[in-house]
Amino acid sequence: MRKLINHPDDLAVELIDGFVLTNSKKVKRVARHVCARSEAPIAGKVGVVIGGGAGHEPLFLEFIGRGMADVSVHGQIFAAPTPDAILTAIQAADAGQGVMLLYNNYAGDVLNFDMAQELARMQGIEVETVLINDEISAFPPERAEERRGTTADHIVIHIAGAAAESGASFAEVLRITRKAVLNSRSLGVSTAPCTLPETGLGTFTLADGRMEFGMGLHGEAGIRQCDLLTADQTADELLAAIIADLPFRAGDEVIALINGYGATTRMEMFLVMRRMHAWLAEKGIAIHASELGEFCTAQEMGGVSVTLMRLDEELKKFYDCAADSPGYKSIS
Amino acid sequence: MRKLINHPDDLAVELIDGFVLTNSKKVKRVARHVCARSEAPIAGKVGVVIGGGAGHEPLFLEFIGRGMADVSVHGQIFAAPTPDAILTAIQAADAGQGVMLLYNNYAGDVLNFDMAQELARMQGIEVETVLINDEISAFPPERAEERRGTTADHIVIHIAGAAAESGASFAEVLRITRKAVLNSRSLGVSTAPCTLPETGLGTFTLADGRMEFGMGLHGEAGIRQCDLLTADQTADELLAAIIADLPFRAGDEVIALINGYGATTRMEMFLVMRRMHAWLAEKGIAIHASELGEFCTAQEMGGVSVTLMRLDEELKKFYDCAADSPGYKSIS
Amino acid sequence: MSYTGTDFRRSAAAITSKISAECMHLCELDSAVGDGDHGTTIQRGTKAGLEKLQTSPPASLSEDLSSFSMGMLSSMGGASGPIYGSFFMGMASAAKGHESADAPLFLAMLKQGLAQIQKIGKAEAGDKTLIDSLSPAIQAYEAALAEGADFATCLQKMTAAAWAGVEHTKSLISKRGRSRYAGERGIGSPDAGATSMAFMLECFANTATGDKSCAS
Amino acid sequence: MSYTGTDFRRSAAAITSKISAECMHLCELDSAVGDGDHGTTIQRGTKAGLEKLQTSPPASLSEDLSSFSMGMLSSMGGASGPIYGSFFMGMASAAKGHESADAPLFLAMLKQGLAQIQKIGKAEAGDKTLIDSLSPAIQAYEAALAEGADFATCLQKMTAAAWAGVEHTKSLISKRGRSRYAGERGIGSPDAGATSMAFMLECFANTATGDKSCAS
Ligand SMILES: Nc1ncnc2c1ncn2[C@@H]1O[C@H](COP(=O)(O)OP(=O)(O)O)[C@@H](O)[C@H]1O
Ligand SMILES: Nc1ncnc2c1ncn2[C@@H]1O[C@H](COP(=O)(O)OP(=O)(O)O)[C@@H](O)[C@H]1O
Ligand SMILES: [Mg+2]
Ligand SMILES: [Mg+2]
Ligand SMILES: [Mg+2]
Ligand SMILES: [Mg+2]
Repeated sequence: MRKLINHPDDLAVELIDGFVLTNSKKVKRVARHVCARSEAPIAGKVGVVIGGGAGHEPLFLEFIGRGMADVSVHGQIFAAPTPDAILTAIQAADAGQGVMLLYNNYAGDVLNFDMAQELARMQGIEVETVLINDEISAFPPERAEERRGTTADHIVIHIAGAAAESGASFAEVLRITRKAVLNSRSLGVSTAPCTLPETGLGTFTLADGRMEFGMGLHGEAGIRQCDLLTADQTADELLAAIIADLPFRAGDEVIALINGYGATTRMEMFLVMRRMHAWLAEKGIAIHASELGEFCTAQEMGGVSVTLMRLDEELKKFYDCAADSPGYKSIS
Repeated sequence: MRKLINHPDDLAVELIDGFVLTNSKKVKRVARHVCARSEAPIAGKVGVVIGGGAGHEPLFLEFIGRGMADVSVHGQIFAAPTPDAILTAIQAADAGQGVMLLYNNYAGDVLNFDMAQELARMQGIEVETVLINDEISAFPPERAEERRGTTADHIVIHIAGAAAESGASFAEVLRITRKAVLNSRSLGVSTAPCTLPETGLGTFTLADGRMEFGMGLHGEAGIRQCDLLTADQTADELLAAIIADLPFRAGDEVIALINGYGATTRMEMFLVMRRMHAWLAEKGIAIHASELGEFCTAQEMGGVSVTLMRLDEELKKFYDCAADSPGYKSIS
Repeated sequence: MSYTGTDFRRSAAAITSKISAECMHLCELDSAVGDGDHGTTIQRGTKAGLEKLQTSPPASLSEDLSSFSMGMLSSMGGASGPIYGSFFMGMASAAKGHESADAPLFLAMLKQGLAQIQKIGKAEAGDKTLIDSLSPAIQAYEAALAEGADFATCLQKMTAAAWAGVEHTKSLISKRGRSRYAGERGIGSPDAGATSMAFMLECFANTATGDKSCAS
Repeated sequence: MSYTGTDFRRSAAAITSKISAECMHLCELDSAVGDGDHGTTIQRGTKAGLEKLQTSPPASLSEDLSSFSMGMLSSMGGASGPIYGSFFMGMASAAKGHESADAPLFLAMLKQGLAQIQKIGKAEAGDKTLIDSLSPAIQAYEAALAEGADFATCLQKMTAAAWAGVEHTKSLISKRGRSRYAGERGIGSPDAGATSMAFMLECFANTATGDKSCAS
């Protein structure tokens, strides 16, 4: 293995230690696996809890702050957090206005979050769940509720956080967040595998010069392997699939996002972004904002994903609000 | 190779295309290899030009904006920009208050920037150079002026940009920037090599499970290879060398920075940061701010570097100013 | 012969050391089609469960099963945390009010464990999950009991059937968890969770019958 | 025999195609101790220089050398851009006012090229740079000329000495550019820039003497 770690058992906790030390002015540690923005719970505001397995940093750990989530809860690398930790997170976000659980649709996460939601409700906390399921490759549109959540995460979280920050009611925050999810589509391609830090095992094998479309964030099998395409060809394939899926149409206004999975250079991301702009212009789809970076990683996996979110006036208003989290800042 | 590119000859220009499209609200293209913040040149303000070879993104390309540089100029991957492009950059930054050239101390950069500086002076533009040379491994303190610039870059640029933004005179901006450089020290370790996108050639070889201290950002040979250490041991080695070099002492106040070189996970960076905090606390060195991320990459090289910058009241004041560039944002 | 709280504490210790010994093997199985962490996850869970037992005062069989379940639930996460937590919680609830389990009660405990797994996880036999070792194991146990076999024999039949179930998972296409995306590519590899479940059942059988070979 | 502007245009074409053919080889040499881009850098430079010549009207030898230099300077970057730009600029300034170069003038041009390289780059012979092929090449040329050799012979001696210089760089420890950090680890590899310089000088010689073998 090529990773700088200490004892494998301590990874998740030590990484959160480091995160809190790095951002001590703006975040606090609530429990071993739970962090919150310093002010949480915030009186009069709907609480937003995000979380999932660790190892995808900055997702979810670092997306707490103004215009983002209140609390993040993490499991071990690639393993959903436990119900007791999630319950602690819900309590830390709860200011009596309702708490939204916002996370990616994976079996393990749903099992653990649902248990915690039950426990919290038994304590009288109002809790509802919104699942993120933007990844299009694994299931056709008719089975969208089975789809996984991936790289739309931080913009969905931002819109949810901005809506909550605006003082919107629990029902409103849930509605707006669901709308953000429903209008998001993502697809990615992997060019290099990653290793699990606990064991040093690779999550999958992929020969040099090959690529796989639809590879999951934990090495879940994708839908198509082929020889490495150019940046332009890659953008073409990803965009064609995404645009057809919603479908996005001429006249739509979108956020155009390129995410790097870990070992991808920003150079590569900029090349894909360049082509995406030409593509969307040709289709008559307007770009409200472009985002490029590592928002959701799978350790040092190589490759990129493309995410489009279609905006209406309401989503645009919340998207344009400021965000100030360690992992995502937006200055309006 | 495992990279998403188009034609190798077009890499540098296409990556700048993508950068400008991504950030069209805040930056503009001045020439093929030259970008500027939209408002440049800014009346009454000292101009700051940064630049170097491409392939280290976000450095330097993305460090233009409020509280950062005015103009960035780039060469091909790992190759210093050409004198004519640098001259164009100087002109784009010049508001008649003087232009500072701020870049890393590499032979190729110095040769090209010096030529451009001559040409600009012949045109009557007041230009001075400040070289960044924070990397301690290659030369002993007595030969500090031969040292390379590495991962102190973005904080030096930020302090320079904030000083310029404050309306300081040319002489003041130069003095403050030089002070920031003189108080910065960095050392890194590589855990995995990278490939040059034009040729697919590796820049160096490093067996799985080995690490090399002092490896350069372009694969320049380091000072010591050994078996992979733990995150804590790695932090210990890096910090011991850095602290002894300035030397940093009890009572000093510093910026504590961890930079990832490309394929490094944030998990690893957080582990090193965690140890750094313990170390500095033990030495009685106060941390004014912690920074963690990929600021200066070497394609998909694995590994981290540690940078410390010692602050006085003046440096602290400028460091604490807001920064709003695509590659580095700081919200005060 | 009956299965007491003390027996369960011995089972828990045996399970924990067996799982630790097989940790990398289970990770490799999970890595073929999933994310490669089943071994470390279940190791963390069994260690936490055992620690919970070791730090709590002597208690009933049901209370001990419940403590072990809580230890797993609050340490594992992932898909297998709630699944295994539910399994032991189901066993605990069937054991409630009993000092120890005889062969029929142990069957009821296993069935209740399976029921809890299915209640939370919604998987069916054939979905390539740990149900595909647990369910045939229970059936074999029940058939042996119906034929009048003694407790020890029931447990032996259970273990053999669990391993046959593991073998059978090689031919299945996953319908649950991360491995479902592999589709037909998963054929040929046994399910990681089915394998860890077979190790657990084997340890139950061995400690119940006094065989220490599992506590290696 | 004399070396004219037309000859230089032929040399430039020959250099450009030779460098293109050797591009990966030069990258590999640079990659051993530097950053692996010398081939692509010098290829970019020679192509740009040649294009500059091809798109400018017929001009004097000096003007053409100067155009080629500017093409390199404004396209290469890196350490070698200013170095090679200076080399051709030095040659241009020595050729100024002459229709063509005879053997002594060509020597003066080479010397002026070397002087410009040293003025800007500050390297000495033995620092493991392109000076270590250029400088012995000039000495060999000068020695041949002093012995009364004709232009063609001087050029042949120059080329042979350049390659001997390349060979000699294998034993040197770099003191300049990125390769200096390799220290003793660089021993055994020839310097990339010395190699590209030898190719250039060889192409000069071949085109001057009418040998087309370099323009492959
Ligand atoms: N719905 C389910 N019902 C029963 N068992 C399941 C279910 N989903 C997953 N499993 C079991 O969990 C195992 C994977 O566990 P683990 O690797 O620890 O979790 P994760 O999939 O979150 O990484 C699978 O091999 C399978 O046996
Ligand atoms: N100061 C110098 N004087 C002469 N030649 C030099 C000097 N520095 C570097 N070189 C030459 O430049 C070559 C490297 O060129 P190149 O790889 O294109 O640039 P970079 O080092 O910027 O990547 C070296 O092999 C060496 O021959
Ligand atoms: Mg997992
Ligand atoms: Mg270079
Ligand atoms: Mg798993
Ligand atoms: Mg080079």
